[in-house]
Amino acid sequence: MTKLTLSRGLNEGLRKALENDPKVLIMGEDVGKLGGVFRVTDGLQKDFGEARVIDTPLAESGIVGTAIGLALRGYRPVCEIQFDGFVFPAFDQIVSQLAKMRYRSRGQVSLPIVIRIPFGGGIGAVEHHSESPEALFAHTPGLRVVACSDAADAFTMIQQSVSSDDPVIFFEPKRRYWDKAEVDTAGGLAGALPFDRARVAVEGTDVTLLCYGPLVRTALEAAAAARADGRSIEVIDLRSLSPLDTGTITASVRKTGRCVVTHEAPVYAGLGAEIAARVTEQCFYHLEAPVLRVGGFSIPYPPSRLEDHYLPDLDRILDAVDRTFGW
Amino acid sequence: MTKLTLSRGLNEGLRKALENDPKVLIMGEDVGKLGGVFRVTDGLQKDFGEARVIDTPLAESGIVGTAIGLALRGYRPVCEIQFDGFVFPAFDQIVSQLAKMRYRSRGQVSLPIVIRIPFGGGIGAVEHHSESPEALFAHTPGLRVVACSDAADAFTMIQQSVSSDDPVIFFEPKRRYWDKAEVDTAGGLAGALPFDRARVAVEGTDVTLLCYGPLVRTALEAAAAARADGRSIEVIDLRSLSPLDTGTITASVRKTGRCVVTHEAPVYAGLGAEIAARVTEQCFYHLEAPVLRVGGFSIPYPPSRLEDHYLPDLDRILDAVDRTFGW
Amino acid sequence: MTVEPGIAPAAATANREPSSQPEEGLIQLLTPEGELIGHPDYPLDLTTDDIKDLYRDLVLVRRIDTEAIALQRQGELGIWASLLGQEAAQIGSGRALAPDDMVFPTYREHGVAWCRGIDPVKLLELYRGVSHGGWAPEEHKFSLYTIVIGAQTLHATGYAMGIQRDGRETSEAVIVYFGDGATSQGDVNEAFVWAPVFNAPVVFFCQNNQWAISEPMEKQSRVPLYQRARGFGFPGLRVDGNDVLACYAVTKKAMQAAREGQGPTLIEAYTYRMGAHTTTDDPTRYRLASELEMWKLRDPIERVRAYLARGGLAGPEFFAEVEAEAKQTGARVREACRTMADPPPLAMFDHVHAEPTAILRQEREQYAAYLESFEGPENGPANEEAAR
Amino acid sequence: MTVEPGIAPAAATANREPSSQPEEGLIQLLTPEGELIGHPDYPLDLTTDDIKDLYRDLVLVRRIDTEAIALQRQGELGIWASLLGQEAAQIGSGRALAPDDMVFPTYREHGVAWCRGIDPVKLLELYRGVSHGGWAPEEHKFSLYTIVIGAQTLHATGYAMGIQRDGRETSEAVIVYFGDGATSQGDVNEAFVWAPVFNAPVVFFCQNNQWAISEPMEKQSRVPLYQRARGFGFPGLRVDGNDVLACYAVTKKAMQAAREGQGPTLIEAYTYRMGAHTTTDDPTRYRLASELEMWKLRDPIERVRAYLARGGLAGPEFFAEVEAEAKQTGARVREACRTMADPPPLAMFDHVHAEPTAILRQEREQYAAYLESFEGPENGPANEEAAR
Ligand SMILES: Cc1ncc(C[n+]2csc(CCOP(=O)(O)OP(=O)(O)O)c2C)c(N)n1
Ligand SMILES: Cc1ncc(C[n+]2csc(CCOP(=O)(O)OP(=O)(O)O)c2C)c(N)n1
Ligand SMILES: [Mg+2]
Ligand SMILES: [Mg+2]
Repeated sequence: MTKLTLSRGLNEGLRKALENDPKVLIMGEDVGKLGGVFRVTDGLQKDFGEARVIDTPLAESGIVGTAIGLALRGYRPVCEIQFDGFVFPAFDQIVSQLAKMRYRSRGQVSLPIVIRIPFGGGIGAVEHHSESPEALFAHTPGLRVVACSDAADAFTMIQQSVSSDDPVIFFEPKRRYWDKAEVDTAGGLAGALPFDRARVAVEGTDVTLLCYGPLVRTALEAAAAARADGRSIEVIDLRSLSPLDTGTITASVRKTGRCVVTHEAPVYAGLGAEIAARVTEQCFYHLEAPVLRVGGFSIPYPPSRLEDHYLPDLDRILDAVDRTFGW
Repeated sequence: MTKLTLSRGLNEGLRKALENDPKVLIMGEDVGKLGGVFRVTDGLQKDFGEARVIDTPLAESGIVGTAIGLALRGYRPVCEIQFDGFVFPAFDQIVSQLAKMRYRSRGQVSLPIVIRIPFGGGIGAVEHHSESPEALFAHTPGLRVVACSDAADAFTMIQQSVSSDDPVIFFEPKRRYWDKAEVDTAGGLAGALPFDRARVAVEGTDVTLLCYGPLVRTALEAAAAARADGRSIEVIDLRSLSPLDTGTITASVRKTGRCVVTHEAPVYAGLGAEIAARVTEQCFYHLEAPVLRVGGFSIPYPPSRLEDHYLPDLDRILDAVDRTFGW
Repeated sequence: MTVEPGIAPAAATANREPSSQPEEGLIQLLTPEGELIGHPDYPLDLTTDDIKDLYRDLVLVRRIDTEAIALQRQGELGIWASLLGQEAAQIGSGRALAPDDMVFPTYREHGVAWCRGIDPVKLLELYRGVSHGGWAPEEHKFSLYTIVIGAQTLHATGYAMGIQRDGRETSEAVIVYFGDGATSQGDVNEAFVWAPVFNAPVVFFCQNNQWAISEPMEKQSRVPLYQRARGFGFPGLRVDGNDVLACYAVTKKAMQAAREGQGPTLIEAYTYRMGAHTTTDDPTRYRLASELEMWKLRDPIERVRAYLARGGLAGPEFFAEVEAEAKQTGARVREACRTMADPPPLAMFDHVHAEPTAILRQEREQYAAYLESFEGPENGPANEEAAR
Repeated sequence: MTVEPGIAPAAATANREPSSQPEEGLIQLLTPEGELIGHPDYPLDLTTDDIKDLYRDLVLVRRIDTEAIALQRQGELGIWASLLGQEAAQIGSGRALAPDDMVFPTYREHGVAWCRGIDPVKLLELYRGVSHGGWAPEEHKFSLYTIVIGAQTLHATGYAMGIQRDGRETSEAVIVYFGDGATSQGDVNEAFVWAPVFNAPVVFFCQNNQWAISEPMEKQSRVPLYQRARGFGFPGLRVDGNDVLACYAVTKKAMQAAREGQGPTLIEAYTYRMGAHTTTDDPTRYRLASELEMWKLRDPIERVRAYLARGGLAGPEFFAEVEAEAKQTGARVREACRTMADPPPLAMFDHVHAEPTAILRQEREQYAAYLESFEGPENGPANEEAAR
């Protein structure tokens, strides 16, 4: 076990993937000498060469489009999108090509591509650098959408994503890049939790709190604070946003009878809506209160001096938890 | 009153908009001499000239991007995207520019742009011609998203959209383009239902059926069939998908105690999820059963010979209605 | 160019007779009259038998096309995108490829598909709505049809980068097809950025058929398209797209250059869409009949026929034989289309992911149960396994 | 170019010393040594006073930039994108504009903003996170900063199409700024398609500062960028971007051509990003210090100073005066930044739509109530009205 930052966990995971399979490639803007703006690919070009760690022209559609071509040729590209807000120029290639090629070909074509996207706010950035577009990809059949929340999961989930034969949209909680956790870099993937499974991060009995990515830490803090007040929150890190691990979720809600889901993306038509609708349908007679959602407002991401008001925090989460008890 | 097809209703509405305001422009691929592939802009270039009805290069990002420039100059462009599946190359301009410019400028810039998108399936088309991407836009703050369902609404709603100072994503149910309805082309907009309001299309007492666009006709047929069986369905045509007219919806659900929502888009993370979550939160103690969703499966739009199995139809809707009674 | 106030300059060219005179500098080996003129840079390495084979290809793909249009009229196909007029561009370039070269087509490359050994019936599957494209791309070295304009140019460039990484540059190259309209798309221009930057072994083959549905070339560019490449740092050239020999020679040379590490080439095949954009289109709304008449004089098949007949290189029996084969192929395609079964309903749930997800499995099961709730087993099998 | 198996050709150029020799044909009026050489196509219409004004602009914007970098280091700004080294390109082009011309900037055009009369404090608002850009574009004829690379090139082209529709072509034109990296984006190339097709009065001003964050020019193009335009059917030219006089003259002429209905021009201003990409960047990871040293010899300010001083056109008191003004401006900007208040929380709900929607109103009200549940009124006003 080593203590690594989340960024380093990804770096080590990518290194393993590059070592284990010569078909794995890294591509994106500034991923070479610079090592990416968050240093996730630090040192990889030096060690694996420019043919495998590719600094690309400044064009996201080009990154995903050529990655598709490389995958058709048998490669397994891992594309870095520099920031969440810059995935949109690649949206067409992702939604109409990447997601659909297997289906279009009746299973004759596989596109084992990972699109890494640092997402979310909380770093005091300018516009377009704090978006949470996961619901857009989750609504697109044919993609897998995952989000890691700590260094250990980052290390295993990135490797699992690279080995997946499905395209994976891999969200990285950018404000947690420098958070440290123990990582077993020597351990293999054999015993690891599959990347399409949710994880009960903290067990609890009174209410189920669903979260992913950057808000897992916030949720854990909320659970700790609530415990001090005598309320037992079960925190589930969803990890996989599409498909959703409904088994783990509904088992918890059937037990607790209450559910809050939180994400940074706007609540309106966000992923929390799907979770609330699905949980309600599957746990209708177990629910003591409606599933409540704590997320972004129906506004563009605000200037960073206001982001603390926009982002769900411990207080807003506990406020919603309280409301499920007062329903 | 004149009997017009939905396509013609749009055409007449656009004609009125062009007549009433010299700043209104039409732009898109093949909108000129051809009149658009669905003939919605038929004859408009001939009557208003090539400076106002503009055949553009084949580039959707270019269409929306230059429309933004024209709007900054004081114009009110109405952009045609030829088919739903071809809006994605313009996604970045829509999500990161069109939706955000007013907010970015603290209200100093207005972008009164309408993006018309024929959407949905049922016409036996090849891939990319049957998509329903409305949830992606509804999840994007700063946009208004509407869908018309018949010629009369098409005629008024397109005019209301053109006069709106907000950007509007305007969905047109392509398989209903040739459906006819009575339209009062002489009447003004003064008395018309605002375009952000839902409409109770058929009153009922037992269950609320929410729908929009192409499925309004299907829902009405379902209601008629159910009535024959003694079950009273209230059908609501949502019309505005963002913002949602929650007042009209919750009033109905509080009355009926049951709710089904249907759309062609995949159920997973679709608009129905938002509606279900919101309705459940606001009508928790009125609901006899969870809000059920009838929509597309978690698959890419299938080859057209299978689309009848993919698209919600009368039977699948009534099946869900039945299930809300058996809960 | 001065402009009337309030009128966009585009208006000035809008009612022009589309310029149908191929430019000076257009590479041509066989004139519309069937005269073999040759070109110093493109010595022809084809025997008379080869040319007869090309003639056969041209006639056969035209027949398949005619048949498909008829099938659409009869309701057997949902739509069809005709290649009428573009046979030479497609057969010439398609036959210039080596077996290991990879092809990325649009939705109109039926002639190239033919050269790659794709059964035309497979193409019909797509236009009938039975599949989105069901062949194995690697088996034929022919990717699936791409409908979103321009998207495949990036796939081709990436594939070519893969060839480089495999160390196979001297034996394989890639060709990607697209139209004149496509040159306006961001993706195509991004491919033009990437290919020279990585020196990727890819040939961009643009069939300039003068129209993008109702829009003439002038709505996409005010200079000839082949000139676009130079500004991105790679060569572009224009070939007579109705001259099968020139298309063959030019493509062969460009592919060879790609294989030799000389990077990409843009080929603009100057041709004409003689039919409607697709069977749902009505070109009388936007173009003059006279234009079509003029292009008929440059028909890509007639000139080969004239060349073969005039020189006595082929006799009436040859032409009759080809005609008979065309008829037979047409009949086979028609029959296969008419008897093509719809896929079983539950097949729509297949191949979304490598392994179906739990949610999808559940949706499939629920839908199967739902179907069974109405249908007795006599109503036919609901899934592919049962259908076999 | 032959390539080692398994190694992409890009590798071959990867470790090269970036070519910093401006090309032959580069338009230059004032040498790095401060010698005025003139150019037959670009006669200079500036008086000595004008040149002194340009000098003043250059010094002031550099000072503002230095100040902003310092403010970021002190935690007063979240980030800053320095224009160091690009002052001449921005001031030269910015001062060449007529008052009615419209400007579309990126995030680095602080010098152009200065020319358009935007208070530098407004720029700091954005980088401090107080606003996303709060000036009135039409008032200054200066659009908001655009962060998504290339998006603004289409806005500029559309705006220019609007000028045509207003019948104002002879009095107004548009200029749009972007970087070398931006030329790879689909949007920029689509703008290159649209502008000549509509003959729009727009000038594309590319500041080739040699780097897109860590990526050198060669990752975007293997030929000089100004050549890109020709293939789209409009002229492109390369100017010494560190020569304020050449940038002025070339921009002035291109804008005039646009106004006269001659359509778009691409200007590549060959310059150098002397600082980090932004304050969060670390250029030592990817470029050699020697490169910077070489470019210091071509400093855009030094050459104007040398010209004015050597010819005795300006004396020490002039330079001292400018220096004093710079100091003062710096102090004002620093002070304004430090005292800049955060917006009140509820301001984040403003200006999403022309009129707030019911759902948004409700979210605002709920959040206001939530805030009040913790804060007494002494904790400060929650909305803008109350703040006044
Ligand atoms: C991104 C996108 N936008 C629009 C369309 C609709 N569309 C289909 S074909 C076509 C015209 C294509 O013209 P061109 O590239 O010249 O090819 P051609 O059809 O002439 O072979 C259009 C606009 C599409 N398929 N994809
Ligand atoms: C679409 C998009 N992708 C990525 C980025 C991140 N990014 C910001 S600046 C930059 C480099 C831009 O280089 P260039 O165009 O040369 O302009 P410069 O910064 O050198 O002025 C990148 C990649 C972005 N802002 N937008
Ligand atoms: Mg064409
Ligand atoms: Mg740069």
